[in-house]
Amino acid sequence: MREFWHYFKNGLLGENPVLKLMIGLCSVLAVSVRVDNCLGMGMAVIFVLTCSSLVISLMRNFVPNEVRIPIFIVVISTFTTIVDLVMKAYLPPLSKAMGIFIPLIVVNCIIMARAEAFASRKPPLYAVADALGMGVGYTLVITAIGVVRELFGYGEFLSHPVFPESFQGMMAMILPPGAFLLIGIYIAILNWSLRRAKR
Amino acid sequence: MNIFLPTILVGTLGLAFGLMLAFFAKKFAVPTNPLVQEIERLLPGANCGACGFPGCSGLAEKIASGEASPNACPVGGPRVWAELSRLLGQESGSWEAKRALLLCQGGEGIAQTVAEYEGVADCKAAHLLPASFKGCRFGCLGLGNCVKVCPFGAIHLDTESHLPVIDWEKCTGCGKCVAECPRNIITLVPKREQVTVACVSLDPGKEVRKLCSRGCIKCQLCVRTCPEGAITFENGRIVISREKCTLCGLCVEKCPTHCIIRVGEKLALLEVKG
Amino acid sequence: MTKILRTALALTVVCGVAALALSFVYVVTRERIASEARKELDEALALVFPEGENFTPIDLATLGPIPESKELQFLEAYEAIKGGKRQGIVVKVASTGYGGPIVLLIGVDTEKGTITGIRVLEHQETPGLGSNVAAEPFLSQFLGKPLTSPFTIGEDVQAVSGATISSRAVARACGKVAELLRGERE
Amino acid sequence: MSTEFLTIFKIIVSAAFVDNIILARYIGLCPYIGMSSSVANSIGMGMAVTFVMVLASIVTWILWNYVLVPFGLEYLRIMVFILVIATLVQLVEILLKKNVPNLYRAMGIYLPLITTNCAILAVTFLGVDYGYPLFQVVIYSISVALGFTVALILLAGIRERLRLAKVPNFWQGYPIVFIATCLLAIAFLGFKGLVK
Repeated sequence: MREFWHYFKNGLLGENPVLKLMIGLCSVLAVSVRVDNCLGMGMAVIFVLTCSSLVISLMRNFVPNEVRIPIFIVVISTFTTIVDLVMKAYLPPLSKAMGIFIPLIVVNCIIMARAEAFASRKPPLYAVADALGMGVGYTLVITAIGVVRELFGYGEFLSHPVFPESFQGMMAMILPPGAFLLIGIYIAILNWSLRRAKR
Repeated sequence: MNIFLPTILVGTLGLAFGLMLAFFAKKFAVPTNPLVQEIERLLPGANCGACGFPGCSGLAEKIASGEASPNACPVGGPRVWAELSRLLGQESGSWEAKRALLLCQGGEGIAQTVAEYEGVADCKAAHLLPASFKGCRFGCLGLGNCVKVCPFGAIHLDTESHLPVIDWEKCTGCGKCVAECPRNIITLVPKREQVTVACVSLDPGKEVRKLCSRGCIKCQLCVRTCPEGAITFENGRIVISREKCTLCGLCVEKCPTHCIIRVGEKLALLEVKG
Repeated sequence: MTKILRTALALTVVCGVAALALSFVYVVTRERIASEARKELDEALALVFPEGENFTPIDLATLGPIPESKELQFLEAYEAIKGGKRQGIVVKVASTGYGGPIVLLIGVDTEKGTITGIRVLEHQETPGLGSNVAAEPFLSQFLGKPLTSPFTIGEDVQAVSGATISSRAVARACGKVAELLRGERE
Repeated sequence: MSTEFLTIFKIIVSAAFVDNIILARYIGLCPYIGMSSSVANSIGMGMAVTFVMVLASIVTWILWNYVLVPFGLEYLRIMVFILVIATLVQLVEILLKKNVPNLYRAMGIYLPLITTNCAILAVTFLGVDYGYPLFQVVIYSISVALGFTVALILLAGIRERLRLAKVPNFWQGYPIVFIATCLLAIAFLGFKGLVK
């Protein structure tokens, strides 16, 4: 159980997939316009990541090397399609807002990276711990970006107005440049705080 | 709705692709260095490209050849680093500790100084200027960025020559100075006795002769001298093959400008003689 | 040879199982997805033609010759029925805006010859500027306008500031729909 | 004839610049950040992406229109497409390695990066979504790849200059790269509205 926590915590900060490893960026930037989208995307990624890590870890001894990547990607795509279908059925507005980025979870490098780097080498319990940690770490970052973008871009939080009527949204925050700017600032802050902590 | 049709269809697709892949992988197999494969097995294999090399196999090759450090994979993190070091440490024949080496002897009194530099004492700033205050466009500026960046205090500026001196006892081969140097004259080399050309100038011999008394003038005397054929002239620079070199020292003696140097196992102090 | 077969078989089995699982999920969710889509359309239809009790899809060709336009496509048409009688027509059109097609639902009362409602279903306009054409203040300008209006930006319709092209796309859609349905008026 | 030419021109400009896959759609960022450390790397990556993108969109277009749609299996799209791409990439890599080692050295080594490159999958999806005929799909995928390569080379050029610049301590590395990307994205916003 101790090791379970160890692997779980690893993904939160030390090896945070977005800020430290620089993977899975596409969906982080594209979806983080509103907080509810971020949470939805986070949940979807956690689900796909955990399920595929578990399955891949269970199969790890039976997979021939030549078809390793096709097999992993088929497993991942199955869970992604399930998420896609379920979201369309039960959460249609959310599914519409995320558009093509739900299918693109398949190629979210986080999932393939963790499948290859971790799940295909470790027993299922640890694979799940690692997947959960990575997934939660991803969700934390994407939500942190989403809060700022929604607040300044629309002047709202979870679609509730925060600022007085006269507030005009900052367009740049909603458009791509704002996303790039914010993630740059976040990484710089993380670097800075890590360096301070070391001292 | 028939749910078996898709199963059969996709299954067939899988069968076809699987057959193709397995067949071609066997038929067109290219023998690769077993060490590279070993390293690649340890790497995450996500092929994300975050390391700056083309995929995990690309990085594996570079690690095996010593051009990349085993901690270059940001995805694998410290764990992969530890595993790789263990692997490489065991196979000591193909893996050696690296040390930083300055490939320039153009210190004070040896290389020409054509102008007084009074700007910020920073190599990068000085390098950005269109003209160099040192005559040579390739040589060390001696402003000490590498000294500042070294986390181990292994580099200091020599008081006479104003060139950085790297203490191989303290150097860990982390490569920070290599990345810092705007002129790319610091490189990582295996930690052992070796003979190397301490000049990276691409200028023609005549130019070099004017600018520096320890620069490579491309006379290629060493190429002709070497009994092992270990020295070649490639793309405007002299290259000494570490594999072929027997450390006989003939080239060091013959070099008219003394720009081929012998580096000891313990230290990379360039003996700057008058 | 056996190795090749084993490798291929591994991929086959994984693919087969994956497809089986997926088609199962698909069968379970299919009804729900269809009904969600239907519900969404019904809600939108009810919004652009509040008086209609139910809506039936009709063939666009029955409405007469479709106005030619490069920047406008007629997609679908619905009859709005109240008390068993046709009250109006709802047309779905795609009009080229700033970032791509703006898909609109436009409701027309064929008896009075006025626009009853207009709604943006999909768009890719710049958030914060062009996206405002999907908002109430702009769209409500069209409510109750007779089909004979010119629907010209600057004359009878005010553009969203900073988004002339997007506004013009919506106005153009209304104009063309009006042109099509003018003949329908009984 | 001229209208056809115009459509194709429109596809090229909008796919390569207006809707630049990286700077306007945020797709394909991992290799964009990873492979932009030098101009040489980015050119190799651009070539490999172009090659695979065109190949993948042709194959998936055929599968989509002649297998998935007739059988009513649209929902298997994600799985089938990604399976095709993964296999294709691996095959091309094996073949190049053995038969054309020179080409392999120039671009093949970038191929493994591409399986998990969302840009490829996105292009195959978008090509099908837009309902282009086969010829236009090819043009579309080439233009997207062109846009990808342009963005990659632009950033690589900036990063080569950045190495010489004095960047505040904790901004070094990725943060400053993202700030540069932000400015690039602003520049590309200027293309918006170019194609009507």
